[in-house]
Amino acid sequence: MSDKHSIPGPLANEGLPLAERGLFCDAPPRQYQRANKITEAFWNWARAQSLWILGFGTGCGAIELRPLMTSRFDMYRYGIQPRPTPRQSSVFVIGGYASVKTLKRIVRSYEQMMGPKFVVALGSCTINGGMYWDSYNTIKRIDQYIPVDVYIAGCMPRPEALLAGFQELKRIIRAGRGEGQNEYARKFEWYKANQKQVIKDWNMPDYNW
Amino acid sequence: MVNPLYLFAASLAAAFLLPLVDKLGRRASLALVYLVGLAWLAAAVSWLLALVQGGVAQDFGTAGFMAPLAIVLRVGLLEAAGVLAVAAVGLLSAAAMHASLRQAPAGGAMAFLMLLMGLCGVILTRDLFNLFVFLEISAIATYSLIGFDDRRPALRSAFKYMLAGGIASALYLIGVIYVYRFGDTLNLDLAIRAPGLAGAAGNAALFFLLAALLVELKPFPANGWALDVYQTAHPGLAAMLSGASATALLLALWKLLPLFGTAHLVIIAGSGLATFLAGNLAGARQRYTRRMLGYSSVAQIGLAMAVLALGTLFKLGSELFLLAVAGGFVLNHLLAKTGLFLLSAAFEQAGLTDAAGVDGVDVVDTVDDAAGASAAAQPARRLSPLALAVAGGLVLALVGLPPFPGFWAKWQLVQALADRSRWWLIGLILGGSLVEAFYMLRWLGRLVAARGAAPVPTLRLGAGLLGPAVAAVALAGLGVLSGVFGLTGALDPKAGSTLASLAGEPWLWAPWAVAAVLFLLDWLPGWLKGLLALGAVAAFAWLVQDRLDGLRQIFAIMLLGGGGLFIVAALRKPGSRGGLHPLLAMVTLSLGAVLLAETRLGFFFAWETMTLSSWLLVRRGQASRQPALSYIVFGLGGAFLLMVGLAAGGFDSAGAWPSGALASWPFLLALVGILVKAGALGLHVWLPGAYAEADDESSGLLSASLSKAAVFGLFALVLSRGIPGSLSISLGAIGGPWLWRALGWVGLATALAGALYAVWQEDIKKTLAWSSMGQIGYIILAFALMDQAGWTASLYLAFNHFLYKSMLFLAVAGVIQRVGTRNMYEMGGLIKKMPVSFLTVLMAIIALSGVPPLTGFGGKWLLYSSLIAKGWYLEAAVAFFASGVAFLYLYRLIHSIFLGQPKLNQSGVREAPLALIAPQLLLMGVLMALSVFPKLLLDPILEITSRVFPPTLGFSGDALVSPLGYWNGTLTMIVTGGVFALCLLWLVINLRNSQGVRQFNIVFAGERPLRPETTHYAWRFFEPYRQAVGGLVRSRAERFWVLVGGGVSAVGGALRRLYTGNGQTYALHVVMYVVVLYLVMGVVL
Amino acid sequence: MITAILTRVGYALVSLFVITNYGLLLIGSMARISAKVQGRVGQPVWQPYLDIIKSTAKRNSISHGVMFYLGPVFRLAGGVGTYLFIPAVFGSALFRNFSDSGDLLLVMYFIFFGQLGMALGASEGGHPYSAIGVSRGLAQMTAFEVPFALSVIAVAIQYKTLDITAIVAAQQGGFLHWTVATNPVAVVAALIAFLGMSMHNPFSVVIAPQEIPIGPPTEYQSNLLGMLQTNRAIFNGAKLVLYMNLFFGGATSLPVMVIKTFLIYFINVFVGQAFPRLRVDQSIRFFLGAPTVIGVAGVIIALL
Amino acid sequence: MKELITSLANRYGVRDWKDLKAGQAACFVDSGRLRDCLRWLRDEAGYAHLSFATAIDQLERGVFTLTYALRNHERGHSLLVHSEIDRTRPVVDSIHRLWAQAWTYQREMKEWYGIDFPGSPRVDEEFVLEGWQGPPMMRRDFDSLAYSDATYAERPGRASSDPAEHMKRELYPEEQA
Amino acid sequence: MKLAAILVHLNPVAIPGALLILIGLWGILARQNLFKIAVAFSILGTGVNLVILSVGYIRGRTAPILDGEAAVASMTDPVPQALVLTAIVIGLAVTALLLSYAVRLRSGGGGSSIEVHGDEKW
Repeated sequence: MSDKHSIPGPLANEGLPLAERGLFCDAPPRQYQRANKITEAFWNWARAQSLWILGFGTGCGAIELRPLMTSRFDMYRYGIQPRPTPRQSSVFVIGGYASVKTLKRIVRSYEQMMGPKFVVALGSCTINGGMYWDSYNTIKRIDQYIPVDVYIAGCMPRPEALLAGFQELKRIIRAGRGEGQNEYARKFEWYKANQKQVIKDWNMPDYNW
Repeated sequence: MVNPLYLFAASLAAAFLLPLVDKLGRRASLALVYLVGLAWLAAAVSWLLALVQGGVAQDFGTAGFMAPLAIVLRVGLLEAAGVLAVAAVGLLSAAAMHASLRQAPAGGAMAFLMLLMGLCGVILTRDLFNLFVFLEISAIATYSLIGFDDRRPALRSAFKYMLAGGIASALYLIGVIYVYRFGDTLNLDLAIRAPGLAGAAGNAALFFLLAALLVELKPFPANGWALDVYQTAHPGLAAMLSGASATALLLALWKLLPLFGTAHLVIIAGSGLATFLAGNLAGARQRYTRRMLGYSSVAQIGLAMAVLALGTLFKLGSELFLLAVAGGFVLNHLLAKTGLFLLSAAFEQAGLTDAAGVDGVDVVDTVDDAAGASAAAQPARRLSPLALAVAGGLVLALVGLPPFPGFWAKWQLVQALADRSRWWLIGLILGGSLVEAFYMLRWLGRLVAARGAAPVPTLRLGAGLLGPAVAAVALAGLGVLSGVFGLTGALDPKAGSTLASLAGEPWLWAPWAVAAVLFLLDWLPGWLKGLLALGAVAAFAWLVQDRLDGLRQIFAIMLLGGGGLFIVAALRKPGSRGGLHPLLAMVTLSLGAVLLAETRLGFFFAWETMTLSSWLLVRRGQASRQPALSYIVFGLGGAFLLMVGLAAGGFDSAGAWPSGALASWPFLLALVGILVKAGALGLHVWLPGAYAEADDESSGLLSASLSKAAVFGLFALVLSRGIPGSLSISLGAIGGPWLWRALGWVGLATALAGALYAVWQEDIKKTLAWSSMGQIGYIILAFALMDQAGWTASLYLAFNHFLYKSMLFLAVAGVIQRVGTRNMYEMGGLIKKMPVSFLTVLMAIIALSGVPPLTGFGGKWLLYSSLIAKGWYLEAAVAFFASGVAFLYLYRLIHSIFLGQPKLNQSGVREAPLALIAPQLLLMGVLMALSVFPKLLLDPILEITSRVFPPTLGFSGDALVSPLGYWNGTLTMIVTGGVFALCLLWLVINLRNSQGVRQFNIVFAGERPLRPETTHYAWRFFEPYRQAVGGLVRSRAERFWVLVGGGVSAVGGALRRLYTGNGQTYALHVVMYVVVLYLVMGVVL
Repeated sequence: MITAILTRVGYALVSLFVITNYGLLLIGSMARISAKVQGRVGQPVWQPYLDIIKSTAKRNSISHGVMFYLGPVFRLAGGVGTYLFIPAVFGSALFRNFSDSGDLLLVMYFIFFGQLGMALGASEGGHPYSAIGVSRGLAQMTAFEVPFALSVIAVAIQYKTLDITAIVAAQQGGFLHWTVATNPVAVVAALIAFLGMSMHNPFSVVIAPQEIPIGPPTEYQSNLLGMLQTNRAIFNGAKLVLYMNLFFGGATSLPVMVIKTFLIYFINVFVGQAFPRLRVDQSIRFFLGAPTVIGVAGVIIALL
Repeated sequence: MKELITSLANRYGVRDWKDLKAGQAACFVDSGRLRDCLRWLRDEAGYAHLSFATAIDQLERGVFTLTYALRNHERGHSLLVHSEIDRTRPVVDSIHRLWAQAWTYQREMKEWYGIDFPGSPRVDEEFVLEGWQGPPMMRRDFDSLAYSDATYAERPGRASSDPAEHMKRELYPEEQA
Repeated sequence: MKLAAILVHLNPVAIPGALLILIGLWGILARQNLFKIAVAFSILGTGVNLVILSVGYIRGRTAPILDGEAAVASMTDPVPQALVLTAIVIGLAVTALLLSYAVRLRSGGGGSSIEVHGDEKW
């Protein structure tokens, strides 16, 4: 990966009051080296076979995730399973429209995941706003704020579409193209600026470790 | 010898001259009073010297005639001592009343002279009617003195006194005239031999005489007037009444004693005992100092009366013995009470009302209004150390603690009564003493102002302290003399050998000597005192090392070593830390003394010393008033039980437990007495408060070391002195196995309850306190197994408990010092600020919970192995449950303090001071060494236990082998270490790009934490657990003891309702008392 | 001397390797069996391997401090140590492990080593759910230890020893010599305790994914999590081997061990699939109730 | 019911009584007498329960209509009390002392419509929005689309179509042709 | 007949003495007025003195005055009489004190009833 030192020094965390700055880590995100080719390929294969979804239903689309766990669709057979904490999850499923309020939580949770991490965006709303195209409170495209690996269109997409999307994600990972984390770190300032443009009460550190 | 008549003449002359001398100024007339007092004193001293040097008692006739033609005065040893006491007290009282006497009319001084003379006359005369005259002289003098400075309440009291006194004198007159009628003489010595007094009529006549004397001695319930007088009269006069007057009257009773028959003696004894009990019970409810002292006074006189009569009734011993015991009590009472009344006079002069003042010299109304009161009232002024020492000495003497004369007297009395199996009498006397100890020590506890808070001005007592100080010094001197030479030694060195003494055990005095020296040096800086104390402990240890056999060596490490550690820990704060170092040294050395004691008296002496000194240490804590009180009351209660047990036998070679008696109840009592100190369930209610409220280093000493003294007590109880030599603890004689099984269950219940209580504490020190209790429970359980494995487990557990509880208390002391709170939920995340303390606590809790590979597992292994091998299966299961519960509080302890979220206001916290860290490091090293090489500790223990019991445990290579299994501590350590290293290596290899984060970088359901307080899960940590098993422990013991306390208090409250304050009621009491006595005498006859 | 030591270490490593793989496969197959119960296909049997590789292959990680780091180390060392203190296969030098370090008591207490360390590590994470999970876990632990201890005591009474090898030796000679045949009551108590020990339903409130997202390991990730997953396999194996040794006649060969432990574990899964979760105070009361009585009965039977 | 209407009218000048359906009625009161009227209804007329309170933006008339829904549980009757305030001066008495829960509704109205209730607890804190800096968004003169366009990035290439036309095209392509 | 014999044997000095003692006691216990109590004490004292005298009284003998004629054998016992003198003196002192205290108590504002002078109790 290129320009490792594009974001130098500790973050300013200006959104936090002075007294609270010591409570949060102020290190910027980094781009991480990939291992050698064979190892990385092996690892990517394992990563693709063990997709742990962050159990955070950000929008109405989350309801379409539930059938996946049932015996009819049974996502476990693909090595996909829900996980209750971002620390242990590798896939973040954005479940449809994201209001500004939710976006803040999305950013925070995304940043708290350990890399490599992948984002699957669900439904039209995440692509271009969908039916919330004129809402005063809903963002219109999620990839302005976090990197997205796979979009699944629909309003809402059916579980079958979700499964297809996950298969697509697996292909991407196996191909070594699931580099959203490094992408985020590389374009960190851009993402952060976009986030801060819509999230007006920024009361968290610039990067949530 | 000087003829006492001259002194009477001089007194009278001085009294008549006073109005004339008074023209020269009141100062002159007072000088005259002092002069006469000094004359009496000098005469008494000269008589005493003459008599001690081999003189014989001498009679002095009046007007050149001897009896029966004239009144005879006799000067014997007792009389001389009595006059000495009266004169001395008189002088001190006069000094205390000086200011008042100067202002009042000259009659006051005259009355004082007459009182002095009257009392001396009471002591000296051998004529019954003359006795009446002197009684009346002193009574009238007292009446007028009570009212001399025109205190209105005193006037009222004087009037009541006159009613009672008047009736008594009428009784006496009737009695004396009929004695004359039937015995044909008024001379005492002739009357004793008079045949006419032997019959029924003579009995009746003597009864009147006796009744009058008894009424003057203030028996229950005919003593309301006396209490009012004590409360209202000038304290100096009260001292005179309580000290001198009571002594004189007791001597008069002593003189008349040969006149009386069995029925009279029964009356005296019964009345005395009733007074003792009732006085103390009612005293427990007093809120006015002097009224409380009055009740105590009345009770003490009752006890002395009872002892006099009982001695003759039950033939407790030679006359000298009786003299010694009763004399010990009287002397003790005389000096202590005089001192205390004079002290209260000093308080009054310093401007305190009787009811409040120095941190509330008033006494709280009930036992349990504890915390509120102590927290609310910050003391306005506090006593100077000297005043405190004097007050302490006086109260401790009064309560009968070592080294004061009362202690020795009580010991002798209980011994004598036990020899004659008068157990119920012992019960009554010790019960009453305990109640008295309760309220007197409560009073003393209130005098001690809490330390720490803003400095408060010292109360100036000035010259007023002189009298009390003299009394205290005299008490201490006499006490030490009695201790060294036996009780009578003070009076007659030749007789000393007949009574028990500490002559052969000088080491037992070490705590006192060192404490005295260090207290004198208390002005030195703290570090110097600490070093001195440490030096004293080290020197002591070095000097006595070859007196310690195997068992005692192990305990010496725990007790003396622990003491040394905590003395080092006391260096943690700068400044003088007044009183801390002497007390720490004293406690430590008293623990050493417990180990060294060779006789039962010595053991009990050391035990009481330990109880007393540790109480002082507890009381030094900030909010410790109530906990310290319950500590000392339970401590003394336990000590009394122990005393009864020891009185029956056991301990020293002189009296091993009577065969088969191990299960008999004296042994049981001694056992219970020791269990109190160990904090066994049901007897533990003092424990959490005392451990929690003492200074932090003191708590550690109490928990880590002092509790081991109780464990040692257990061992000492069943082993006779000198384990290696006389290991012939006749195991055959050990009572039925049920006893040990029951003891085992007590230990088990203690372990379980201690652990469960600890789970729900918020206060870190309370957690540790309950934990201590639980751990001692295991030790008791293992001890009760009574086999080699069990004892090995017990000793091993004891040593380990010493190790890790020391570590915990040291670390926690540092935490509390840095953080400034004891509530665990107010801490958190201190691991980064106090890493060494964390490490200490970590190792300690791993050891405590018994998780391998640290040394604690050895204890668990030994415990379960021995339990199962013995066949105590259910016990093993419950023990397993209890030690599982220990995980709960241990985890909570370390989590709430060191892990989790640091608090914002604790960002400046630093590592604990070196004085705390250094001992922790040392202990950690020892812990590690013992973990890797368990043999280091187990070898000596096995060596001891296999000498007592047939060995079942033994080492095979590095493995300890029991009949059931084996344990190789070294290999365990190696395997664990290897595996741990392997895992760590794996982690280090595979962990990439690790980013250290801060406390709020946690996943919080998409949110961020707002405050550490709301993020740190610590408050009511195990609430679900309480819901599930909280029913197992519902403070039943506390409720029981509150009930007992409440019951005693209620009885006292009911008794004192008799004293309505109406003089006529009091007069009625007197009349009824006499009537009842007469009926009782009829029944006995 | 040196060779003897090296041989033992080598044997232990082999033994460890076997139990790790076995444990992982056991977890994987049990998950698949559960899926069948629910009418699903279920994850592949080798899914646990993939998960561990994935966790180990994470590119970054975070740490809350030294103890946080050491938590999984303690946990894994606890699992490995527990296994190494148990003789896995009777009469086999290869699977004897370090069972000469101590007897049954050592094993029972060493179980706590990892739990305590993990609890401390999780605590340093500063997450309230970690502490809540630990508090629940410890509370439940005190309760299920009681029937377990009772059944162990019953075993000790029956065989008059606490030496695991000796206990297994005493059970040799056919099914009728197994503890489960000679004292079934005690075994019932022990198996109920095992349900609690495994934190399967209905005693899974410690990790309660819905309420306190997976409890203690909430903050753990990357290789730290990988170690916890590995430990799960080893630790499970260790406990199963212990149960097999105490109650089911031990094993004289590896296949026997595999079959027996599989069947014992299956009981767990069976119950876990059939019951909902209990609240922590409910489960504590449960364990101190009927199972304890059963355990006492087991002791009494052993005494008869 | 008659008495209620009369006394409301007499006491507080309540007018426009309308029975909406069985058990529900509406009426109108001047904003200045609103609070006294509500208190009387609560204490004297048995309308002890405040079901909800909300506002309606009457942009055309230049007023906010406030609506308080009260319920009398004894008689099973609900009453909608309407009142009007000037849009340019949107201030009205707080009733949180009558019904403690009213502060929530008032905070909501403050955020959404900008109607102020002096003295109401936490009335100025944000309610459902975080960091909202625009005008009160439920006012009808607030242009949501313009705000959205100005604030949120859009993916290029988005086109709108009339759903009816679109579906017609999709389903019956031959008709189009 | 018998009664008469008993009456004859009764000591004519002791009987009134005993009666006075009882009256005195009754006065002390039952009268509330401080001064009356003092008077009751006097009565009690007188009774006691009579009792003392009665012990020395021997029927038919003379006063114990050695004036040369009366033999010692025909005298009553002089000792009780001597004692009585002392007792009277002491009684006087006590009575005087009682009265003076009663005066001081009453003048202090407490009144003459003993019941109001009972603040110290329990």
